[in-house]
Amino acid sequence: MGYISVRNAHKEFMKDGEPLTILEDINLDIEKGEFICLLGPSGSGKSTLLNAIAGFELVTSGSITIDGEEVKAPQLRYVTVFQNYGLLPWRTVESNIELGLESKKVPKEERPAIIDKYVKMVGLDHARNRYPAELSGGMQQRVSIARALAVDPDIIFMDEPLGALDALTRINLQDEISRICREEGKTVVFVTHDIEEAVVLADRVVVLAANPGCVQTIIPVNIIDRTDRTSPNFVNIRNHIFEQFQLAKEDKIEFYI
Amino acid sequence: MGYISVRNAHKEFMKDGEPLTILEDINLDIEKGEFICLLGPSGSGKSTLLNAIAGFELVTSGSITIDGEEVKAPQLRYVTVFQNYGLLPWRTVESNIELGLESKKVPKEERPAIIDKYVKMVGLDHARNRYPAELSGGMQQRVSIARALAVDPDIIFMDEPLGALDALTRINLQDEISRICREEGKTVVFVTHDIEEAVVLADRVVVLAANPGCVQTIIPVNIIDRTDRTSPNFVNIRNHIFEQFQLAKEDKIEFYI
Amino acid sequence: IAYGYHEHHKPKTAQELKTVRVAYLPITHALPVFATKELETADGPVHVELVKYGSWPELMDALNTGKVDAASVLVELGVKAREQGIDVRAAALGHTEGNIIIVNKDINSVQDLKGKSFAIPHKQSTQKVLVDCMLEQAGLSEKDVQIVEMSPPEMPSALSVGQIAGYSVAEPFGSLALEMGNGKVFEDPDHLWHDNICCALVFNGQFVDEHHDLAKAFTKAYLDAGKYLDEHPEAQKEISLKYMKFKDPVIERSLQVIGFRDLALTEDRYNALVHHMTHIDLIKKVPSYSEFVDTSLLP
Amino acid sequence: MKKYTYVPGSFIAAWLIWELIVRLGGFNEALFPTPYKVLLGFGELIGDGVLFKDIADSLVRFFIGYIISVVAGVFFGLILGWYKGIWNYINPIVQVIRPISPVAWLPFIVLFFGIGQAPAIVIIFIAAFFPVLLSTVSAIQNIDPVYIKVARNFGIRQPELLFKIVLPAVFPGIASGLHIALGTAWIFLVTGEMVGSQTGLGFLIIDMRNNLRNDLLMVAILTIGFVGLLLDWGVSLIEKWIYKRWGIEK
Amino acid sequence: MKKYTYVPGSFIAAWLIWELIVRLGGFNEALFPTPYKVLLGFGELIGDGVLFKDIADSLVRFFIGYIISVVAGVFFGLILGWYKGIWNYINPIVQVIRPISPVAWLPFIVLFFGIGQAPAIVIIFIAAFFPVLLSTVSAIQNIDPVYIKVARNFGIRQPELLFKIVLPAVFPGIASGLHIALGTAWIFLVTGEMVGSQTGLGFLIIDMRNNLRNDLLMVAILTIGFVGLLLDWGVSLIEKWIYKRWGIEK
Ligand SMILES: Nc1ncnc2c1ncn2[C@@H]1O[C@H](COP(=O)(O)OP(=O)(O)OP(=O)(O)O)[C@@H](O)[C@H]1O
Ligand SMILES: Nc1ncnc2c1ncn2[C@@H]1O[C@H](COP(=O)(O)OP(=O)(O)OP(=O)(O)O)[C@@H](O)[C@H]1O
Ligand SMILES: [Mg+2]
Ligand SMILES: [Mg+2]
Repeated sequence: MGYISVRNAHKEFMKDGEPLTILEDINLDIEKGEFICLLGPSGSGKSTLLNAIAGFELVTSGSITIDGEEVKAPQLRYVTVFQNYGLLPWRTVESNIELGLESKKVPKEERPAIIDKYVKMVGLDHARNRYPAELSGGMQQRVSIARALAVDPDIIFMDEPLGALDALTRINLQDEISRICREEGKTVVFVTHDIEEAVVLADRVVVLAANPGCVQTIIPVNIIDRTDRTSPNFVNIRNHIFEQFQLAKEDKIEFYI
Repeated sequence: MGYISVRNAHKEFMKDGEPLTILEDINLDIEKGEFICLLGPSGSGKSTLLNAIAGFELVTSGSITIDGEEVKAPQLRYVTVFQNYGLLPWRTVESNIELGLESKKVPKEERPAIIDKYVKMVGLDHARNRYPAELSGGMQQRVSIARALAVDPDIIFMDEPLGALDALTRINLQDEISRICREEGKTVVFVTHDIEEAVVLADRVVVLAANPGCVQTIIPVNIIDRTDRTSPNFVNIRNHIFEQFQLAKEDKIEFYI
Repeated sequence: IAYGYHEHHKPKTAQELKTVRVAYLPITHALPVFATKELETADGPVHVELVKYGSWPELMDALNTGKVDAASVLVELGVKAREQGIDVRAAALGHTEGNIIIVNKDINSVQDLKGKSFAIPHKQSTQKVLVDCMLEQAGLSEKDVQIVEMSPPEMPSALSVGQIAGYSVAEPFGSLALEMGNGKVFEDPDHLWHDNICCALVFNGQFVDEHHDLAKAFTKAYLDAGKYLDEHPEAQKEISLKYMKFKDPVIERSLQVIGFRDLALTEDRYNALVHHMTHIDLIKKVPSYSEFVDTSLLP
Repeated sequence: MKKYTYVPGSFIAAWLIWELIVRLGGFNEALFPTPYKVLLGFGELIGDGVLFKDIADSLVRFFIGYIISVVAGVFFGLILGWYKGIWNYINPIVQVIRPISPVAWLPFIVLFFGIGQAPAIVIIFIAAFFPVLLSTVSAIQNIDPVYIKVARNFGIRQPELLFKIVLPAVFPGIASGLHIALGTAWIFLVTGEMVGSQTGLGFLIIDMRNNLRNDLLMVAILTIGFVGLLLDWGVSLIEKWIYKRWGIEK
Repeated sequence: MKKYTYVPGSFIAAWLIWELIVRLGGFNEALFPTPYKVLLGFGELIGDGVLFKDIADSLVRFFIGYIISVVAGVFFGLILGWYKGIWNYINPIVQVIRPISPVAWLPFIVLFFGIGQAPAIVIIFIAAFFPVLLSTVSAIQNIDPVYIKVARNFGIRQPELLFKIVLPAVFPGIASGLHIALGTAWIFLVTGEMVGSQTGLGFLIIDMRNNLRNDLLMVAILTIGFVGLLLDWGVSLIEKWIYKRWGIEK
């Protein structure tokens, strides 16, 4: 049994008064320190699965455990980074990063040093007193990542954190996330629908198929220089996933549109 | 001199009371029937250049001609497909497609046949009486493309038409756009910041650098099967452009974030 | 509510103990109230606090709920309240005569009013009774003339632009129109209803019960003031100008048609009133004289 | 399902609180009526036809005033929103007039429009005009530029531009203005009819006050509330439909 | 730059139109005053101190009523918005009461709150209460769920949840409610003071009407417009600041 362990997880939602199965019989084990990408077409239940593991919305049946403990509610040890950043617009960059420290009851005098470390880590030293509305999307997402890291969580969940950014900003942030999370030795579950992103980031890519959501295949990624997106190894894995993805695509074409 | 010919184009905007150069000395020739992608980081003036060629906002100095004629205003012969689709939400799919036919004074009895052709071409036969709000983003963009094609324009301009769609829908639509535009023999100018997209679509990729926007390089793409994104040829060109792009990225890192 | 509660439980000063809150409208009819206030002395038995209102309904709200202790109000409204079971009691009249019927210059007989609009300030009013009498005597009814309720300040302008053919109103709004050169005096109200009564001093019943002596003292001061007015015509104008911002000639003209000599609300007068009120359907249940007029307040 | 329990539950609760106030307050019944007396009052006013006649009169007046203001507001709003130059000169005046209660103008309304139906209609007009005008102007000024671009691209010129593009594009903005205006106008109907009108719900209020019938006064007040609510439902249905069709999230 | 030409231009145009109406209409000056007489009227009322005293009285009353309604509206709005179960039962009552003009309640207001300052304050309160209440409830119910998720994730519980997350998150929604409420309340101030108040701008209107001083009446009306405009400017500055800080496009 892994550090994070999903066993026979089912999830149903009520839709127009009828139950609709969104996740069917998901089984997944994630080791400590692993970087996992959940990849799948829209509606394949990636977010639903992530929310279930993070404790926001529990599964209908089956079990999810982290470190042997049943997941029942979100916890400060497992922090989520949201697609729309989830920053509090009434707080400055610093003060957003401080949010988790307040609940963690970190003494006031220790906070500046922690904030300082992470503000610098995401390269926002010059913007520490600005408000989210004054930042670009990429900068906001950095703040969000810094806020998550600041509470020194065991696991970081990310739900398409780069979905709203333009291609180049994405590339930069992918590299940064990959670097920081590995340096800090975090366990990461990262949702995306972008194949290349998954290859750059993941130790293992979990490909979900839709309707209902289920694990289609799990592909390990062994790349040494993750910043080089043109290496033959990178391209090979990308192509392999691409084919897997095409499979999912072929038989359900109307669905994705 | 090409079919579309941009000569020493400059564009300035007033920003906080001071003129700011957005495009500097752009020179570009596009042949009839060519599919051109404008690729560049955010803020490099891709949209500005496209708008200038399409006649929405004229350049400050320099000249832009199409078919030997100076561009002064948008024309029905050169149709633009917008990122947010620009559909009229109060009209059904059919009626949106009809929009251009009305101005073109196509007789009422001829219109159904034309609409029918393009509705089928973009695979929306089953949704022809629906309203845009009832369609997914991908379907809306198809309508927008059908509307553009219906007036049988000489040139189609597209400004990040797939920017808001998820990865798989994008892939499908890229293939469709590539197929349709080539079948119909249209000249296309397509703005994107996604490298792969540019490779899939373009006959030539024009890479713009930012600050101020200028043409960094123009890369021809010679691929036979454009739907195969894993062929060595495809990957080579992608890698080549990627390197060009990195160049632009390296020296101006703060700018993109 | 907390505010009201506070008000009630503050210890009262000597002046507060003898204060009577009297509501009025700024019209000539309320002159005795103004005079009472003017004649008040610091060591007298009552202290008058005047509360000005813009219209009868608002004034009645305050009187009915006991937020003011007394008011100079249309006697019909008092009777109506009494009919509804609201404890209000009259003590004396405010004036005699003092109403005026004005019509446009092209109206020469009541018949000319047919098909036109005619304004009164309030349904429960002497003015309404007078108009109905006038129509009845001419063989007309409310079907022939459209009776409209209108706030008095609007009447002169409505008349001048021809939207109404005439109006019956408390002074000085009749004189105002005359002074502006619009309209002319029409019927004499006394011919329509001999010895008609209009405004009266009406108390809130609870106040009378709880502060009978004070109410009585105020009634006396009020009647004295009436007498004073009657005896000092020059004071009438002076006091009027102080409480109403109309121009001299308007006030002068209006004082010519009002009397303050006999302010007693006698049983005869009351019976005539309720007779008229029942006749034109203003009330159904007639309060008896003793119910409405509290003679114990009279000196 | 929902409404079957919420609405009755709500009204029963209100009834109980009302009863409680009456019992504990110890007010004279003529001054503060019990719910039961008000129910009888409804019976009385419905029985003699007064209530429905007044509702009908009010509604007629209301719709005349409201529709005139909608037509005028949208018309001027379109012009002023389109020609920003003119609007810049009109705007200061509008901003000064807008905070003034429509009733304040009454003496002048009587002078210009006479008595009878007119004052109430004019007051409703004034009350509804500014919300409609301002929302139309702002809808035009905030029209999504992509629509204008599409129009230019597809060679759509005036007057087609107006009817094919601008009007439909500002429709949702105007609709929400109409919704606000409806509420405001209905609130001022009472005030409008309280002065210089001889029928209608506002007059009923005045009449019942003049007759010191506080039970019937309460009937009139509640009727105004209910009818206002129904009107509001009506417009919001229309508004929702437009929003859905136009794909606007709300 | 803008305001230096627009505002004076606008007022000069209004002046001219007004003059024109006076000249062409041929009204009795006592009924419809000329701009010049109104200007003199301003002088008169400023000279004897009446105008500023009335403005001050109105403002005091206005702010008391407004602030009470803001406090009460936000307080109940927060509770009712959070506990949707209760709101479902309260909502129908609110919807019935909301379309009723605050003035209609007057007889009952006098009964419960007495005379003097109270009725005007209560009327302002009623006018402002519902916009504040409804916008607070809707702000709470439409709070971006991501904030709640963040709070849950970072272990923020009541009462911190309220002060750290909910209140700031609904702030812009409440602010726009306060803005609307301010406008509505100011409009009803006049009506409130026209009945049962002895001072203030609304009373000035009634007093000048009763004295047939239509020139001074116009002074009172315009003053209400100007003061209302200033108040509106004040709130919109605050609102804009909040919107900017919260990053809301408007
Ligand atoms: N609260 C909910 N109630 C009902 N259905 C829901 C709910 N949340 C999600 N769904 C449905 O579950 C399915 C999967 O949703 P989910 O958001 O997990 O997909 P996803 O893979 O994250 O897609 P995307 O890439 O678009 O984010 C969708 O069809 C969605 O409509
Ligand atoms: N109307 C305008 N007024 C002032 N500045 C403008 C205007 N339009 C664009 N700009 C500026 O011109 C620059 C280039 O804008 P443009 O939209 O052409 O970039 P782009 O390459 O299309 O970027 P993106 O990928 O984000 O769409 C930007 O810095 C932008 O701020
Ligand atoms: Mg998702
Ligand atoms: Mg662009």
